[in-house]
Amino acid sequence: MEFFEKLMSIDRRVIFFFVGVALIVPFFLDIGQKIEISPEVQALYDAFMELPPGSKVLMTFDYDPPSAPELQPQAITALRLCFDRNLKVIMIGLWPMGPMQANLALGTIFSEKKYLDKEPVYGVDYVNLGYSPGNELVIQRMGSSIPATFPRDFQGTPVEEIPLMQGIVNFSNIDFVFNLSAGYPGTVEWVQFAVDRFHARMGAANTAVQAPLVYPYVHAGQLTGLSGGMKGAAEFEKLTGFIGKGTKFMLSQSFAHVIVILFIIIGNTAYFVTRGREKRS
Amino acid sequence: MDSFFSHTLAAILTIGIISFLYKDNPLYKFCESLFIGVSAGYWFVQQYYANLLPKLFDNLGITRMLGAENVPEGALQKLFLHGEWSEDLLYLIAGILGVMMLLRLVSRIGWISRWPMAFIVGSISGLYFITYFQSNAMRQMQNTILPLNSFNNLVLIVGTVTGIIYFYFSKEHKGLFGAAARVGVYFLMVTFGASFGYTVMSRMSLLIGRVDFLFGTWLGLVK
Amino acid sequence: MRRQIPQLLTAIVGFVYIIQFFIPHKPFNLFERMFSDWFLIIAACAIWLGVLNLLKLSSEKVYKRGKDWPYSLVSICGFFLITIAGLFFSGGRHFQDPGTPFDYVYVNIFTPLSATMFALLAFFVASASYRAFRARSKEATLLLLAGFFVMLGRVPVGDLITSWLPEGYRLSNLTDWIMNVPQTAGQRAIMIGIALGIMSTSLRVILGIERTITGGE
Amino acid sequence: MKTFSYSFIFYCLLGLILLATTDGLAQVESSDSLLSPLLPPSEVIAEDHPGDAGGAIIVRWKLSPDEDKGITGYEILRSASPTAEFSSVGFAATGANRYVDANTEDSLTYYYKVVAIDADRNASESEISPPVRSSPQWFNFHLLNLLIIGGLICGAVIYFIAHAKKGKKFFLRKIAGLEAVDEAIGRATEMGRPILFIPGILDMDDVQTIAGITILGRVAKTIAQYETKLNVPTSRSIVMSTAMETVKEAYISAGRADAYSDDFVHYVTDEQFGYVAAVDGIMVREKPATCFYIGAFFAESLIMAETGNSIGAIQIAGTAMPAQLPFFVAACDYTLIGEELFAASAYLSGEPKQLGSLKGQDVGKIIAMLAIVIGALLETFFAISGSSFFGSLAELVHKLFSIVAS
Repeated sequence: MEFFEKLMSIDRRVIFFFVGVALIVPFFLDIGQKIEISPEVQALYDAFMELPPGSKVLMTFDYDPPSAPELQPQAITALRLCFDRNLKVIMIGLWPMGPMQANLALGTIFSEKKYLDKEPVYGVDYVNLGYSPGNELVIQRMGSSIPATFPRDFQGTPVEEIPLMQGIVNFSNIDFVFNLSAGYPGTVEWVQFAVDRFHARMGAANTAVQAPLVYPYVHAGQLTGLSGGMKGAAEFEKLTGFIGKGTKFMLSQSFAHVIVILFIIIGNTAYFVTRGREKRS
Repeated sequence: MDSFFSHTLAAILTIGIISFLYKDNPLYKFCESLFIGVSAGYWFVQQYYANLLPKLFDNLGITRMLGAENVPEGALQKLFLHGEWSEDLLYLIAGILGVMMLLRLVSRIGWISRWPMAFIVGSISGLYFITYFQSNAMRQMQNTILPLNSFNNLVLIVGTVTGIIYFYFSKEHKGLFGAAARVGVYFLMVTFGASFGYTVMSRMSLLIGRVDFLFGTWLGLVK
Repeated sequence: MRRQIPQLLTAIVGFVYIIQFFIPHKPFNLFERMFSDWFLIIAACAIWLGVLNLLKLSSEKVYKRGKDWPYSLVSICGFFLITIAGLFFSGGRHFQDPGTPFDYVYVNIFTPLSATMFALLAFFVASASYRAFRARSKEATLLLLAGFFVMLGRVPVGDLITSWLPEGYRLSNLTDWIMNVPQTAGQRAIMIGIALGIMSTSLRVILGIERTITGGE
Repeated sequence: MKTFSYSFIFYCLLGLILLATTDGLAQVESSDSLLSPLLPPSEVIAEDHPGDAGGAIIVRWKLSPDEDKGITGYEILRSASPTAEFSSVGFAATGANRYVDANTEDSLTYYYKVVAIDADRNASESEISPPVRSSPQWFNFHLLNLLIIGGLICGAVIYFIAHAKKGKKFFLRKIAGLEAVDEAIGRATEMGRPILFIPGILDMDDVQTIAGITILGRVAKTIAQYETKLNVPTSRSIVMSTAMETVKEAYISAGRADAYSDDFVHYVTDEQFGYVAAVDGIMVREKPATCFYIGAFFAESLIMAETGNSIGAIQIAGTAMPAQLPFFVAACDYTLIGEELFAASAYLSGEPKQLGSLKGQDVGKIIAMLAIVIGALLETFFAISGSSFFGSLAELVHKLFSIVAS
């Protein structure tokens, strides 16, 4: 009986403990969770798979470290997919921290055994053109000239000296755009400018908060595929057959979410039981 | 080895902050004080390089006067060397206001720091007056003028109008008016509940990032 | 004089900023554009005041051996560490480039501290919802229901529970509806109220009726 | 139909190649337009952009009749003379019949051409527009409605302020959070614990901070009457200076200049989370009996409010940040929601003039509600009856509240 009263004024540290456990445990679980693939993520994966080897993929990193748990796994999956299929990757960022995230993703991939022997070559297989300020205006400028918008790469090398950039003028030389977005500027702007105006083919990965705003573009055919939040990351990983952090992260997030919901239910149960008792007495 | 050292440093700081959840402790106090000092310094340096130097010194031409050749001529050079008026000269006003602000340090004439404050408060009042009226009031009103031909529109209009009634100050919330205000409160509560629930998930992912740093990047337990 | 001039300044500047909005002609069009720069310059000067205040209070504590004084020493050292690194050893304007000492402190000290502090929210969101989402009254119940459904509707579990319902009537659809209709209505009422509140506050300040800040009663 | 146009394009291209190989001189651009299956846009008119500071010209045109035959947009070309070379200034999407060229010199004359382009990069040029110059104006007539409605609200505020000056009393409903201020200060005094006041994390260039500091001034006046310690950590230097002046003034006007100390207000750091870390530290160590969070807040709102809750402080919050209101409502005892924050300093001052302005604010609310209700009813009548009378009235109301960007 006293149990419920205690529950009512439970020490917040108990809640903290459970949230922590719910977040940490999935990191060490190796359960083959059944992940259903949504059509949007399938479409995104198919878009990558349809590209013939040697195609040029523009990856835009429009997010910063706070959104990294949701988007980094997707960046890694997409990069790995590109390298495995011998697609050429051009990375840029409309957010100042974006290109740093790109380098971090590359670091993660290249530390794998598989790539230690055959590391993709910078400037030939991939290039990081860095950040350019100006939000959607950057996309607009890229529509007329990518080399003029990004005259130098991340390290300051002029693009004319980069083999991969030879022959790239604007979006017509890009076979696929993959946008990783956590807000503004992001997928909405890329659709409005790169897709609607310059007819690029594009897919996107978004944070869970952003994704609902972008879904209409998928249905209208402006976006070829969309992967939203950690769940999208997990699906994407499952499709590529490489189970990375996205799957673990998604489990963590779902567990924590369920814990919060459970606590709300417990709190209300305790409240009604104690109040019922007060009324009777 | 070097990266292990940096990661360990970052990990200790991470654990220090998290330990606050249990209770206040020396490690947290250390992290907190370090954070205060480092971040104050960070912004101090930032303010200098991002604002003071380019916006004031470069625009006026002070950097060039001090011998920086690679900076283009500023407003003062244009005025005194070429006799040209330049809009950038207006930055001088900002410079003067900034110095007035610093005069607080001299207690005898500290009162002069009220001038830049008055300037800021005045301009903000003017600017916000108009921008909020335009984008908050007018736009939201316009968006709410909808035909009552669907349930959703009806809910939107009733919610907005009763919500405004809740904020009404000069009439007692009694009778029919009070009932409408109460409906307004219900709408506000739904609004708060919904936006709260909506953000829970994104807050979780922040922590996942830190957990990943501790167990993955630092300890290497999670691949 | 000391009191009237600031008040007058507030009134004039405030009025100019209101009318410049309607007058696109020179020189009025310059004001709005310049203001943000001006403010940033004043703020960049003023940060000296803040920093000196921080250093003064901290060093007083160290000097007087006040409670927890060693921690104040940590603050002072931290401040000088990054400031000296940034101003003198990080290549001037390129102080933020990767590999500079300033960047090292930023990446390995500043970022983990800031990210972790931010991440504490995950815990606090949980404890706050435990207390707040309780059906104590009609209002609280609405808060609870809206929050609960939106939370459930945003995870796969939500649609799993309601998968027996026809498509378009599942929890995620309810979530969308709550967000798009009643939530939007409430937000609009709040926003219109805020606009009116700001207009009235601004007028009071410009007209000199509200003088708490500009001084003098 | 489709096969026909494809074969047409095919033969055109074939002809082009033949032409190029036989002649060797064919220029791709001219033959492009020569062979273009597209009809050009027509009636191109360029005008000065009204209500601006000069430097912009609006170009309008009649859409190409081939609009639905795969036109992907219109390229806008400009030149300083009808005979000189035209260069591109911008691009407008399909269906658009206007473009603002915001990059003109007021002293120059310009000519415009609009080119329809389809997905195969076929292009078709319009006639050249008549000459045009941009110029600045002294009043932006697009904002006339804003001036009228804004003037109405201002007028109401000023009218009621003047009315109040003459001694007229208004009824004002209670705001729970403000009723609690005195009690909260009293409680801190009884418990012998300090009062913590957080004026938000934005600088003085936000009205919420200004509102926060004015409330601080009022609260400090009450605190000055007790022997209670006030602690105001700030995250901005200008806020620190302003808060110091304000608190000092409050103590002086309460006749307690002796009790004032410059240490009440202090700067911590500009960094959002560094500031939060410090505030949390102050909370658990000094255990304030009352916490005020009044100003502009972001994600830190909940971190502070939850910590404050854990030490059992009475918490009064106020913000106009819609995204943070839910967290304050959840974790604090009282929350001033949006407009209530801005009304608070007037309430606390108790001065008739200030209270009069609140009455004026309410007139703004009546305008808003009337506009919404009347507008919605007109729209509904129009939707039901289809009568053009209601239609035009509804449009009028819409227009009255519409904001034209350009």
